[in-house]
Amino acid sequence: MTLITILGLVLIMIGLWGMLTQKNIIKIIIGFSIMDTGVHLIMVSIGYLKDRTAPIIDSAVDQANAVNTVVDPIPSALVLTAIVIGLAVTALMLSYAIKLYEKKGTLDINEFKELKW
Amino acid sequence: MGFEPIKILYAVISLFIIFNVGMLLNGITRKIGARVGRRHGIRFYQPYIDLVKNYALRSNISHGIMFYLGPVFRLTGGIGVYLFIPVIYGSQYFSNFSFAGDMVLVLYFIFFGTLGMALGAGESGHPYSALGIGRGLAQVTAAEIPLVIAFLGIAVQYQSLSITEIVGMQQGGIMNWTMVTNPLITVVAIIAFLGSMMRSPFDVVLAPQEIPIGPPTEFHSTFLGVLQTNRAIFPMAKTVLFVNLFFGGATNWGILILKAFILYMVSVVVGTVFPRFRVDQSIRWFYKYALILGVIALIATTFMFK
Amino acid sequence: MTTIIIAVLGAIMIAAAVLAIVQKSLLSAVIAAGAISLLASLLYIVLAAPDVAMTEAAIGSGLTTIVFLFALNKIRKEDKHG
Amino acid sequence: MVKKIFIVIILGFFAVMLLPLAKDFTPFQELSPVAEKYVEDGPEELGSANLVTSVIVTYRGLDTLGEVAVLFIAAAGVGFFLRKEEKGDKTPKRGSSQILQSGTAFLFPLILAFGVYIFLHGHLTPGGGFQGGVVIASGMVLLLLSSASAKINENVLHLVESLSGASYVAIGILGLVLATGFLDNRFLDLGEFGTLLSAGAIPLIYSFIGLKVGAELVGIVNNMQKDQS
Amino acid sequence: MVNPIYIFILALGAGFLLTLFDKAGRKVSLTIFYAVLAAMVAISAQWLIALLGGSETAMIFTAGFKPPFSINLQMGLEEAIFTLAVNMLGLLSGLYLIKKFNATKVNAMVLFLMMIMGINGLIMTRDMFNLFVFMEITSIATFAMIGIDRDIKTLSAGFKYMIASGIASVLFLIGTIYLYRFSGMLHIDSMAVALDMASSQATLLAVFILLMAIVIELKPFPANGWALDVYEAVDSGVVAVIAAGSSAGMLFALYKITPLLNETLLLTVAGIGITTFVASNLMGLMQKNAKRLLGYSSIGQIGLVAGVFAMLVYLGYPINGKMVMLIAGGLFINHFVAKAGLFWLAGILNKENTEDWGALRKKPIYLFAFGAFILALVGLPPFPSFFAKWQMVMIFAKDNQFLVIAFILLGTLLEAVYLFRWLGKILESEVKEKIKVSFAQGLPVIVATLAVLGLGIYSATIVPGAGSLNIFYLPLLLIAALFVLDFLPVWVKNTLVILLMGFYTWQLLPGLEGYRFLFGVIFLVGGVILLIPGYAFKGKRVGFYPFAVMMYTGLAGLLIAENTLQFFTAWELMTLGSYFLIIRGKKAKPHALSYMLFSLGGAYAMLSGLGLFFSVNGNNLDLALLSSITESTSIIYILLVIGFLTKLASMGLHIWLPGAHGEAETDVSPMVSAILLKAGMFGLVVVMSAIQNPMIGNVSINYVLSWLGAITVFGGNLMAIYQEDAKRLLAYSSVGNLGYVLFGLTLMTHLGWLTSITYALNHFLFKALLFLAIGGVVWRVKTKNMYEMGGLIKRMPISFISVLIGIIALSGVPPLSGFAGKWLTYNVLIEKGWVLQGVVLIIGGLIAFLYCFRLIHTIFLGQLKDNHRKVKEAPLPILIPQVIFMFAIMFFSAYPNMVLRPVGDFLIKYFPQGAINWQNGVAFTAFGHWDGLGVLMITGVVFMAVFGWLLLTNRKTQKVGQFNIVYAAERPSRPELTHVGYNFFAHYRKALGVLSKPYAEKFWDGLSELFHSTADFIRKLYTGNGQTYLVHIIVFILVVYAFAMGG
Repeated sequence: MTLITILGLVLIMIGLWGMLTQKNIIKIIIGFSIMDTGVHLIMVSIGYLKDRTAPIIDSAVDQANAVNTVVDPIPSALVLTAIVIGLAVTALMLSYAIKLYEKKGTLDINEFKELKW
Repeated sequence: MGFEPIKILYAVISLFIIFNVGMLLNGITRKIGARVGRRHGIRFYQPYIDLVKNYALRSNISHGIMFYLGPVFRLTGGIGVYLFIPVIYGSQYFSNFSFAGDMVLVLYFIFFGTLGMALGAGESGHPYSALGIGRGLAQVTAAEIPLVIAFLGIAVQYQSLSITEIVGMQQGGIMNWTMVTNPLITVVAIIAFLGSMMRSPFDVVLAPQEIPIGPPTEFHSTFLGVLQTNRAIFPMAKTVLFVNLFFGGATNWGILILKAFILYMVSVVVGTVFPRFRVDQSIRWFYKYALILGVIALIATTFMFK
Repeated sequence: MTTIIIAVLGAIMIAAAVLAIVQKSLLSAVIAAGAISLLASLLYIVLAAPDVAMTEAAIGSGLTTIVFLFALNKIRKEDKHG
Repeated sequence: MVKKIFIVIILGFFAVMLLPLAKDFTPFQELSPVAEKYVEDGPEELGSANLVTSVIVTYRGLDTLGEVAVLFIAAAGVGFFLRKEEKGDKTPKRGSSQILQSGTAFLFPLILAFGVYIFLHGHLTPGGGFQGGVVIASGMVLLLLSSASAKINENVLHLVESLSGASYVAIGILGLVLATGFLDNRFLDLGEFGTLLSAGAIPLIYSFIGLKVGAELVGIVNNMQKDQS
Repeated sequence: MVNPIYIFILALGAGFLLTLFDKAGRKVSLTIFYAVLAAMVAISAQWLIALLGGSETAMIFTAGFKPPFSINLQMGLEEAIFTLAVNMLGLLSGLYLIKKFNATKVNAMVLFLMMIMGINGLIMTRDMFNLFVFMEITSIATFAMIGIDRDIKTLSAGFKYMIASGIASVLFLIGTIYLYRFSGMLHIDSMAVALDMASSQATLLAVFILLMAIVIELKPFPANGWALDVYEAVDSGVVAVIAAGSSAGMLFALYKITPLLNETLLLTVAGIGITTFVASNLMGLMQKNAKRLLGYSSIGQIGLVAGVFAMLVYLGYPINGKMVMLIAGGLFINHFVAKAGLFWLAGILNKENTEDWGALRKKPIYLFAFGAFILALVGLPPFPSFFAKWQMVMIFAKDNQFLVIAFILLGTLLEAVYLFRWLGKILESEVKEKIKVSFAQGLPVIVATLAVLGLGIYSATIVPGAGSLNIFYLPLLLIAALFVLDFLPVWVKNTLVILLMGFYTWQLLPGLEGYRFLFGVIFLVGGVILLIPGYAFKGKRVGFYPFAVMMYTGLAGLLIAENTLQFFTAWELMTLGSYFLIIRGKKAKPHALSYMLFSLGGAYAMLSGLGLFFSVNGNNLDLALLSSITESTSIIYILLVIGFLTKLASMGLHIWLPGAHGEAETDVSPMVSAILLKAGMFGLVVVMSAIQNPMIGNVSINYVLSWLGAITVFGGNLMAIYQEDAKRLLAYSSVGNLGYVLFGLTLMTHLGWLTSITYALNHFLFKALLFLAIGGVVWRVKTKNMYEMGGLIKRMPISFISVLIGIIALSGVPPLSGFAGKWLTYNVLIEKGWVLQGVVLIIGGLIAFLYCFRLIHTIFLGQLKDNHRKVKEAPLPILIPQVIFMFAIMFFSAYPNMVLRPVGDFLIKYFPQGAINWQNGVAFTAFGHWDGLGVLMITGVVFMAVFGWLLLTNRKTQKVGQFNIVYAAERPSRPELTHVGYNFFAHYRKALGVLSKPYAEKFWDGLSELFHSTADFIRKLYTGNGQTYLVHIIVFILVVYAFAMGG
């Protein structure tokens, strides 16, 4: 669905914009998770076939004709994995944020420039 | 052309002649110099007297082995230079030991004495010796620039390095002399000649004002005698070389002595006319004017004789 | 019909996303981000991907938000300490 | 300000760069060859009604194992990251409202049961180990939120997490040894299509995944809320 | 055979259960942890052995379905190599971290295990999305592992890393899903088949985005600030895994997706990689922090590997073919081992500043390791990168990629600057503290050292033309033995080396022909003689003999080299050995550095030339074909000649020489001066005898070079007269003397070459003599400043005679052998007619008198200093070779025909015209003649006669005291007042002001300054702000997009 693909791209851009402009580390992480959501949307939209149903063979779906009636199950499977991985990354980022705050008492990313050049 | 034992005898004779010529010329030039300066001056045979006196002196001190050997090196250098030059053109026996080498040998042998002298003086431990040597070497190396160029020039001109051959090609009248066929190179050579004769304007090495006594001063008695001997032979050797290369050489002793006398006088005249250069001025002079002139002469030579 | 649903949901999501970024209050931002995920899971249903929808709802909007909140809580506590 | 404009400009360029992904992309009308095979042969081969599940658990089982590993790493990482530092001072935890507490007491077993249901029916209905695990985890989180005294027994948590993970791997090895490849679910009888006890080892795998994911997520949250400073 | 999937099963199973096992005690969990790592090593090792033995590549189908229907893993040769390397790294780094594992939670071990497993997955999987999963496993485990130290630096670095990596994974996902949709596959190999790149803009874009994700993980310039921070901040054991291991995985990912890339994208990767290589090495110039410096180097090396790999594929070399394996694989494995080792060392030393690494000196083994790693990174033999680089240049030259070669060599040179500067700093720093190295931390470093050496030797056996490298085996064995035997006292080693080298020389020399024999005498006979002074040294002289032998190995190798590979290997061995000999000098470090850099620069010019030669002669290494090439002759000539001229220290390229030769040890100076410089001449002879009279347009290159030679003579000699340091004076004098050599060769006539060889022989004799004599003096008086000496003739008479003979031979005053050169010079000048160069040349020669005199006067004559009154003559071992060289000079002076005649005979082969006509020892040319013996005899007789006359007339000479001189009417009492030594030729400087200025130094200093300031300017990009780094990444992608897709 092109519309959802575009929506995904827009979310990616907004997330990226947040990551690039926000000073607060928590906000940067939020930006990251928005970006992730955008990517997931794109992925699912790629697997969608017009007017088809979920890839579950039950009473509603005739197994013999399933090939012509269900959407692609692979992107769903991939997105599932991606979502879980996204959570893992977010959780780890947040623990970084906690520790950074603990050390310096601020979450302003501009304050963490000990290393450069 | 090779070596024969009889040549030793002739070489000794030749050396004896040139030594005496040198001694006399030394006396005469000093006399002339004094006269020009409105002084009475010495007797023309005064160098002989000095020499004998010095060899006869009994008091002798030495600062060490090199001090002792310095004058020996010096005189060996002077005699050596002379012995490698064929003196009389066409004479089998008065060609000295020129079979051993050509003009490059002579050119480089000039340094033998200089180096030895410098070493001897150096060991005297006198600071002024060191200063004097430093200046002297600097001066000599600078003055060699036109000399080298002149030598290269005539080598290019005659396509030969052999003095005998070069003299041979100048035979047959004054029009064949290098002086006439290649005047530019000759001018350069004369400059070099002046520079190497330790006379004004290039005599700062011995300059009484700056260096009260100069390198040879520590040498006395017999050492000085040896050096004086050299002072008679060495300049004459150079003069003979120049006569050979630029002024047609000589087929007998008379002509040789005449030409040598004239050439010698040139340096005396120039010396009495020009004031003395400081050593850095002199180096710069050689590196600038003499070098430029030399290069021009050399290029001209290359074009003329190719 | 679906197009309209998508457009409406999409518009809300974009608004929520912008809100999540510009919002000063971290808490509101986190909630807004959670809302995006929730809306996304609705879209997944439209896209015939119920598994993804469930996951997004449970993980994206549920657990992620919880983790965010715990982290915020921790930071705030830290703040009080000092 | 200049910086912000600059960022907007480069983002604009970036968007333009990505635009062909939406613009030049014509949605397909057919399943991809691989998907076609999954849809056609999947039910017979693996016995799972939910094709997404068969893809996740078997066809792309290694991904899923990796995914579990990722969560596991994240849990271990958060725990490692937020481990105690040498100095220690504790602050009392604030209590939560009464409503939440009583509500939780009522809800907790329900949530837990729901979670188990989800992962056991992963091969039949939408959802599976991950979703079920998350549901279980949310129940635990609710517990944590509601009661000041509630503490997760980390030993039990670790035990569940380790054993379920190890069992998952062990089932994978069984697939390798007994069937055709690592993580092959067909070493158990496929059973009758569409029933709970079908699809070979898929329900088993999803159960372990559910337990493991639940334990890991609880671990993450627990580590986040624990006092260790 | 064990199924490779067990690597994952073991790691995951153990990872899951480790927390439980830990409850039983840390010992249990640690044991299991290491056992699993060891098992992973064993599995991959077993596969490597099997695959090398000819087994088929193994495919592992998970879930029992064939791809593309399920994820499959692959275990082929490449996978086996990479996984073995990574698992070894894991085991060793795990061992390295044992202390930290013991002290912290069990999670650390779990995470570490996951990290290694993730990299294994990156390597083995053939599925695109699975690749993503393993990428995430690796990254997330790494992010968490970074937290092993939780100081603010580490944390902020880790966070930046996460953000950057997050962007990369988002891009990867987008790319993957689109590729899936366009190809219908996720299996990479099927995808490459199914994908039609040209079908739509989106397809190409998808590939591009995927590629960018991987490229960003490979840390391209300038989108790599985050990586640098990580390298700087994170614990060394972890960083070793990140820098070597994770990069290995990502490189392998790139390798896997290569079939998807079209030519433009391949070129893009090549461009990015090589730009990164050059830029990060440039910026490394300004870096002081050790780990960050290693970071710059790592990033550069990864860029190099990626760039070279992409370039090779672009040029059509099969992706898993031998060339790619040898070049990209060699460069990679080299970097892998060396960088891991260096990071481990960084952790052991725990010093931030590169200048504080001196403590290594107390630990010879680790110092050796450090040296080996650095040499490996720079690409010197016998390390893998040397052969990889060699083959790379050959291949790229064959395909006319000279720009690529130039950039890569520039980058390597820049890297060499900071690495060798670092090494030099270590070797010169004062050691205050000791370091303690635990077994667990030491072992990995040692294993890495052995590995890099072993891999180097292995590379040497697989590089095309490897068979010919067997000439180096025995000497290298000897060098290795000498490293092991370094605990023996110096006299034992010295005797051993002299005997072995003597035997070798005796075996080798008779077989050499023509000029090779002549150089054989200089290199080897001279080498043996110059080893004799070694007996003067006490103690062990650690590290001298291996490198001395290495240098001589190189020199001997040059003599017998028949192909370009042998020649270049020998050349680099020689450079390397001599570098380590020079750097032994107390103050020689900066000079050794510039020696190394100039040598490398020259060697790279040469390498390019050899590459071009390789390409135009039909890919043949045979050196003999040099004479038959018809294309690009002039360029090959110039490149090779530049290489040799740096060794020859021609004016402009000479600035390394004075310091390097002047500051070297007593017996090293003569080696490097008298012998080593001739290697440059040898090279010139080889090239010039093959390629005659090359032209650029209407200008003869040799004519230009003749001017260079003349100017070198003048400049070198002029600089020599101003030196206060005796050894530097001699060094500058060498510059001048080698100018004659160059000039003579450029004439390309019989006499010209004879002149050149005469000068070379002479220089060999007198410079060895002078350096030994002066070295002996310095040995005793402990200063090199001439004005601090004086009057030493009384204390060191033999040294004095040596110097006297030496300077007479040097200055060319008859009757000694130096005159032969002068005489020949005049002859060739007249013959060739290049008199203007001749003027410069001869003036330069005249100046030599000045420093000659100064040398002998200021040191030996004049007033003896009070503190030197008890100085003894130089040690006997230093005097013995002097006597040998004196005799040699006398022999050469008396019988020049005995030496020059055979030389002339073989020169006839090259130049039949214009040979010297010898008549009973008298030399005749078309222009003049010279009788060496005659001059010597006449001079001797006259000298004796005059001496006799003086003895006769001189009576009772009285020796007087030192101060018995008249000095401004005073008797001086202090020698300092009367010894004129300082700034001796001030008037010369005053007169020649402009000419005396060090233009060459200024030029090179300016160039160095330019590089450094550029580096400083560029690295300001790395502001330390994570968001800025993010902007870099996006701008980077946009720019690459514009380049790759827009055009």
